[in-house]
Amino acid sequence: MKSSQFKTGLVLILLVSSFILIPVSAGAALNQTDFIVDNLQVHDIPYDDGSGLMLSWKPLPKERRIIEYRVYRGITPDSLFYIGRIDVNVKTGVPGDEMYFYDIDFNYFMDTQAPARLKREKQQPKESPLYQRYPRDARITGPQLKHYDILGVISEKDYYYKNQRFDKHAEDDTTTYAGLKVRNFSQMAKKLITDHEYYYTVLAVSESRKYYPHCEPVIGIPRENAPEKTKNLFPVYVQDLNRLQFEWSLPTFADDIYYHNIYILNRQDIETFNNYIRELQELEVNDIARKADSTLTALTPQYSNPAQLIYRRYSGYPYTPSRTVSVDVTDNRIIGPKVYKNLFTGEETTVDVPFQTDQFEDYYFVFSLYDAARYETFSDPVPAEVITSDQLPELPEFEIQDRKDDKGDYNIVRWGKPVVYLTNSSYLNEKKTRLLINYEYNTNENYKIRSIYFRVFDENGNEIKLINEFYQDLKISVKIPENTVLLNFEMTFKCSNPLPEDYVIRQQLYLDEITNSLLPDKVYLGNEDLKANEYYIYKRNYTDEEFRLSKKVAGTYRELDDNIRYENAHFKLVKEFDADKQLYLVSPSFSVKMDSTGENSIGSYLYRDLQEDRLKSYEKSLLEYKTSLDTLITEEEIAQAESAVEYYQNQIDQISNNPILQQAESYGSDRARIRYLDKVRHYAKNSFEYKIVKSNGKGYFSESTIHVREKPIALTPDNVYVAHLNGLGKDHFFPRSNWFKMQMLPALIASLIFGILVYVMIKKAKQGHDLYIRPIAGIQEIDNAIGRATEMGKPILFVPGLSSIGDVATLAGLAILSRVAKKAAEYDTRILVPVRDYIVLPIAQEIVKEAHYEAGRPDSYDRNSVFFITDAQFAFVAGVNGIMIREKTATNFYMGMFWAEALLMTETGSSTGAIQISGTDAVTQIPFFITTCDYTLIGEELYAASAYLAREPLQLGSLKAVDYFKLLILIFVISGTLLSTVHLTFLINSFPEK
Amino acid sequence: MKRQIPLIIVIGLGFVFVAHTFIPAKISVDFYEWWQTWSKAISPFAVVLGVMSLFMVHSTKITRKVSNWQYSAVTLGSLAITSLIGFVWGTQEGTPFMWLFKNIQMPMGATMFSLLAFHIASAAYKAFRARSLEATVLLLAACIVMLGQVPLGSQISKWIPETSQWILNVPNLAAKRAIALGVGLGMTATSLKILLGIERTYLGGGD
Amino acid sequence: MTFEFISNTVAAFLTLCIFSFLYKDNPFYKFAESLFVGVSMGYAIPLVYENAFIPFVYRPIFVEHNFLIIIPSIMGALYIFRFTRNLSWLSRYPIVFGMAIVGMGVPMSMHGSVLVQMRSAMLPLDNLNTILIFIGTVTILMYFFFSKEHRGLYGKITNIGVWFMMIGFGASFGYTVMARISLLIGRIQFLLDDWLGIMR
Amino acid sequence: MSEKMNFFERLQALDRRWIYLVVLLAIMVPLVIPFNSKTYVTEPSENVYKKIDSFTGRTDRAILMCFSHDASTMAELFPMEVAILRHCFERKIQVLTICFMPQAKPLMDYAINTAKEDYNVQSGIDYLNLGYKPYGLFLPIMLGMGDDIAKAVETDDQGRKVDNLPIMKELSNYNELNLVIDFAASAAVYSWIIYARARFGANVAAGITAVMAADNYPYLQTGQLTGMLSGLKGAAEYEKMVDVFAMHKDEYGNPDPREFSKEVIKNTWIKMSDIKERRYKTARIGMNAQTVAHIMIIFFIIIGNIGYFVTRAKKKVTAE
Repeated sequence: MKSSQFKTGLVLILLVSSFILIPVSAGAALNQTDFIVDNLQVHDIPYDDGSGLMLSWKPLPKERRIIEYRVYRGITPDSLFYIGRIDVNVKTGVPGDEMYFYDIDFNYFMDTQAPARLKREKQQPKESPLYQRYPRDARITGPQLKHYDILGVISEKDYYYKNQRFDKHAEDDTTTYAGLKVRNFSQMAKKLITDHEYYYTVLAVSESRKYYPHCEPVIGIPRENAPEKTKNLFPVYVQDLNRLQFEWSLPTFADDIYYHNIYILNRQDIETFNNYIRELQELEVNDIARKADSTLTALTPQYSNPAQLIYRRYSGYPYTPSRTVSVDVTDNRIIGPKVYKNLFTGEETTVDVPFQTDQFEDYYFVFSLYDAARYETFSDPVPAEVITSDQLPELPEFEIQDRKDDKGDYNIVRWGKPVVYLTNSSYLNEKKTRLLINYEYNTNENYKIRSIYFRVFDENGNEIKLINEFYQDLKISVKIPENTVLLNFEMTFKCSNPLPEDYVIRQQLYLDEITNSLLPDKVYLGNEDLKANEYYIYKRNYTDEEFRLSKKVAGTYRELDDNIRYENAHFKLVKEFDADKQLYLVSPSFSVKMDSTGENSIGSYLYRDLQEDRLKSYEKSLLEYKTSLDTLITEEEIAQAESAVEYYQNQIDQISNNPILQQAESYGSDRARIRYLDKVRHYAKNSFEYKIVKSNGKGYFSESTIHVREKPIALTPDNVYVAHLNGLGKDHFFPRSNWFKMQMLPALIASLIFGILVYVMIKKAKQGHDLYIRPIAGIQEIDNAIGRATEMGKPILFVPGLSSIGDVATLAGLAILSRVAKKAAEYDTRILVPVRDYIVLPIAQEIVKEAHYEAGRPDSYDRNSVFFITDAQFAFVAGVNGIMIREKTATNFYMGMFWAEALLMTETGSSTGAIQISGTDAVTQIPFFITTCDYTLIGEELYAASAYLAREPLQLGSLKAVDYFKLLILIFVISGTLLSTVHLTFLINSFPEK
Repeated sequence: MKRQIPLIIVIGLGFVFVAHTFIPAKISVDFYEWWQTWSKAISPFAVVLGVMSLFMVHSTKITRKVSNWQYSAVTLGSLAITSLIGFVWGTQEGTPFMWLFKNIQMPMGATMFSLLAFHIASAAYKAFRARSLEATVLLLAACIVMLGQVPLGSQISKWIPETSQWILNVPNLAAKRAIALGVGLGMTATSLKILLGIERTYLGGGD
Repeated sequence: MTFEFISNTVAAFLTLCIFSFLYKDNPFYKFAESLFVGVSMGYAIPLVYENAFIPFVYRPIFVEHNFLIIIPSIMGALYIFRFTRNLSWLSRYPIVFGMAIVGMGVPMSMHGSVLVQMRSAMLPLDNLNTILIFIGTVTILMYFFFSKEHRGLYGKITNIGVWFMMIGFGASFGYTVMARISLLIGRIQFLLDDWLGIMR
Repeated sequence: MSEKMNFFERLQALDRRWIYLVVLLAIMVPLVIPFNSKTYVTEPSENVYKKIDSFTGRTDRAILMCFSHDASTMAELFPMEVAILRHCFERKIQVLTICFMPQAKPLMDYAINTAKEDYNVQSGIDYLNLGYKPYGLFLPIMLGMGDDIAKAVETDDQGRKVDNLPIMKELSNYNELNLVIDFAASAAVYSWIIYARARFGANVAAGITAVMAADNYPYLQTGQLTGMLSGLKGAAEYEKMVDVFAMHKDEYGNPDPREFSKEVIKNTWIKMSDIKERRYKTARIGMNAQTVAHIMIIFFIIIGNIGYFVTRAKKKVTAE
């Protein structure tokens, strides 16, 4: 017997291992060269800043069963590092004949997840040039840094406190750096360098993860390109305001855009201008061609730009998107507010251009993007549209507030008055006479909506219905005449703040032929089409030169939660390294805010002495230039020296007179100094001033002034930073951390009440107070069923659920078992208790044994009547079913937690003709119990029954507490419903919505 | 002491969490982040629990040679082999490890519960009885919902899907809301009892 | 015989092993079941190692040198003592640390499962359906109120609740039947299509 | 007892294996011989579709798909996952995926791979697979995403830091990750409701096995659930909506996606044979078998109960 069992076991184990061998042995042998990727090409990406390349190759046919393609890049063809992969669905392969991989922008270079040391790629021969990712080891990766632009992203804490000072002592370089380990960077991102050579290769990996040989490495050189042509420019001339307004579309590649320019062009110059543009394109092509082939000659420009600059905006870094500008015309001239200097060419432009307002049709306008490589791309010239100011959208009042319940990472921008609009409709019946209409509304804190009134008119203007939506559930239903083709809606509000009498929103529903349903038309507030306009929210902090577009939102919005990232990482270029100390070196200087002109940034160093060194070197240069003034002769040189003197004087003043820097240097400890600078920088970065623009997207826009605070903030020791930052704008908003979430107040109150109830009731139960629980109907049935089994002389089956002891239902089931076992012992009827959980087993045994003792029949207790079958769910059921059939049990109890298997047991029990009583809190199983059992304890009844029987204080107390809380719920639900039915919504509104 | 200290941790830390729920301030978020990194570090060890309990159950069966002990050997063997393969060849798409998952674990997992379709059918035939008025109503509602779910229902009469939706949207909604309120309250009570240190079964037995 | 066919055949064989339970409990079924349990658990181990142990324990300590993480990882290791007789109390620490989040559970489930549901139970009664929902909710709540006996008028009211509950359970019943059959359909689709390829 | 059994009693005593055989046939036949049937669309599914569709082309919105089920309920949930992913890829809606169960990881990968076959989409740009995170981190990550997604999840399934991926540019928390869909056979979605929605106001939808569907109606009414796809039927509905609206072609066969309309979907009938790829109609074919099976079950219940009442009446007679 035993040996045969052993054999069976052996066979089974062999069977298992045979499965496992299949995948291992399945790697079929095929000619390896068939798996090399074909036709790998590297292309330059157009319009970019010279850092993007695109790879393309021909995917292998799907019969090759490739699971992924891995891409490698290197500086030389003999060492290439893994940079990314493309997953493929094995079954279908790649549908097209080409697949692409982009190596663009700043993307992953290295972080702590990189391997520690240089590792060859898997399954490669010894001479293979392929390696896994760039390792963390500075000896390997360090020398690579110079082939890329590497941007280190460093958290504030790591940058300030984890750096190691590193002074270079090389002859030509005595710079001081801040050294950081790889672990101090949250990431290093790379960007390819323009005109640098890079090699790429690709390999395929098979379904069974075999790495096939890679293809021959291919060279790629990213080239600097001119910016993308701006698609749209909308110039508008507002006649009565004597103002030009411009709106344009944003570019896709914005990384190296340096200036936005707007030019004015006379109509007769258009042809010259077009020639100029054509020539620019040829020059670009020539530039790139010359880089590849140095023998080519450079083209000399023939044309000059006939258009005249009227506006220039610095784009900032990182790029600050902006879509609109307005330029005033005074006395038929456009005069710029300042001298525009081109930092690359040094050319200075003073804008003073004639603009004859009576001949505006003679003028065309051009928009251009100018990038850091001095390429400029122009839009098509367009004439201005002439309008009057009443065609401009009306700008609502707006205000900024700190959001009340956050950790200090949101400002709220609010504007305007509430809006409501219909979004959809659907017929509720076949005759199409009942219509369900969905609506949306938007409002802000200033106008809390009490009620929305919908007046519905038919096409003839007869009022059909007036609906008072005092509770806004976003849907209304209307009875409409048959064959309705048009419905007019007039919507008004009752708000916490009164609205003007004529504040009415109008909208139509019209019958749409295609969808055959009533569709909402435009929404009008007065004459304004609400959806025609959008709001652009611009913001600027103390470190930005320009306002940047924060969000563009629809015209129906009334507020915006403006997210302000709480943490501001430092972004530093990584060029140098130290192999011995495994350090990557970054600059120790960082900016704190902009100076009072908003043009230069004020910064400091991680190390105090560097700040002093800088001041000293400035003073030295200042002195040098000052003394040189006496010896210089030519006017040009003198002018240059004078401007240098002015510059250095300025810098010295800025540094030594700046209250922030002064304050910082006054700290004795370096740590305190850094902590202070960190705080100021954090404040400067996260304080914003706002303005909003409302526009139709085509140059019809109105721009607000910068938002002004009604009351200036009082200075306290806490906001001393504000004092130091004054001068750039008093109306910056700094989001503050809050201390209580008002929205959670109801939960707090309810939890407190419930907590006290539970505590008190359990205490009471423990003290032995008599807590009343109504008799549960099923308990009566339990006794009857046991009696029946006794009459028939057959055993009772009791399954205490399949769950573990941690389940409340199991505990309840066991409490009932105690009662059943006792009764059974009294009647001297056999009880069978199969158990699935091995921890429940001894507990159940103990309970049954005790029950027999209590009944005075210790002799009749059989230890084997409580037994473990198996812990496998369905096998357990098979076991239980076997018992039912063999023993012909007269009564079956199922009390506790059951899952899908419940049905299998009760079905068998029902077919053997047993009386079945069940109880569970598993909601999905209750229906099956109800239909297959004679009596079922539903959900909480199970707990109640066990508490009733066991009278265990913990259960009893909490049951009572839940009961009283339920009473509270009942009272609130009933009174809340009645109140809201009679339009009193204060109670319902005091409960949370989500 | 062996019980007291853990209990104090639960209660103390638990009340900090209560406070965290109501306080949005930076310090509260920082506390949460600290807890998060720590529980992230604890989490991988929890799998040991499952493996060990499985191992204990089955190894006792094998050593005691209880009936059908061979199947326990199969369980332990497949456990060991699967994880070993995972460590040796990795767990990416295309490894033997994934093959085991896709062709053994996945199909069997899917099949286990599909057995129930057969059992439901036989129960429908043999056990779903309109024993009482309540059970009759239940079965009737069930039949309407079942018909309402399938395309045929709407082809027989448009009232079937509509009635089925009405059952779901009205009486079912009322029933489930009331039951959910009870369950939610029960859940809150259980959490509360743990928080107040009244309920301690999670500490396990022993002193 | 392709690799895919072999794989599918293994899967199909095991599927049939489990279906054989319908005939009666047999060694094939028992074998498949124990294999299932083993593979399921074995599957989790390497995944947890890769996705949790490496990023949350190994890397913070050994690469990022965040040595504070040693404390929770030691705490986690205490789980192992769960199965010892004398030291099992040590395993309470990791459990307790995670358990503390019940502090958040109390107000959050009060908020999400009780208060929000209460609000939606207070909707104005403006048509027959909302009235029915209101009656249903209130009477069922009363049914599960255990401090008053179900007698007389109160008993009749709670009886209304029972009817609502039965219809609700009927809906669950119908859906459950649908779910189980869907699963069977899924398996048969596998057998017929992926394995035998006789479906179109 | 020895009395001769009448027809109904004999019917009742029928060996259950015969019933199993009938079930098998009832499901196999409609699968092998497909026919067209008319799926009607219910409101909860409609709402999921509309919500997702409203993010079309927006870079400051994304949906999160959380896979919380194992292979055992794949038959019901997998078709909906594929349908939703297909909708997103077709309409350029950004998708993030995540799972907290080891068994769900390959299902998630499989769903993405299946849906992306016909689309030129790239991980990290158009969609992002955040991979498997241990269950112990479910709460921490769910809550952490309310502050900062990148910080909470840290890495994606390829081990890349999520921080600097292009798709994350305008996504910081639930304000942008504006819809979470949880696919589960369990109550996992309640955690999203209780924590993510209550604390951060995230929109939550459920793709759920039919077993759990009826229990979720209260959450639908309160709006705690934006929408719900229930079981195979929900999947079939979503497949149809994607075909009718997102995949709509103009008369020349060019893609011409259109807005959702109840009237259109009500009267549109899609022929199974018009959809070539079987992966896009799995659920609808399944619904055919489902129809037959439901009829069969109802028939069984009726027969069984007639038998029950006849026998009971007879017993009463003999007892008297």
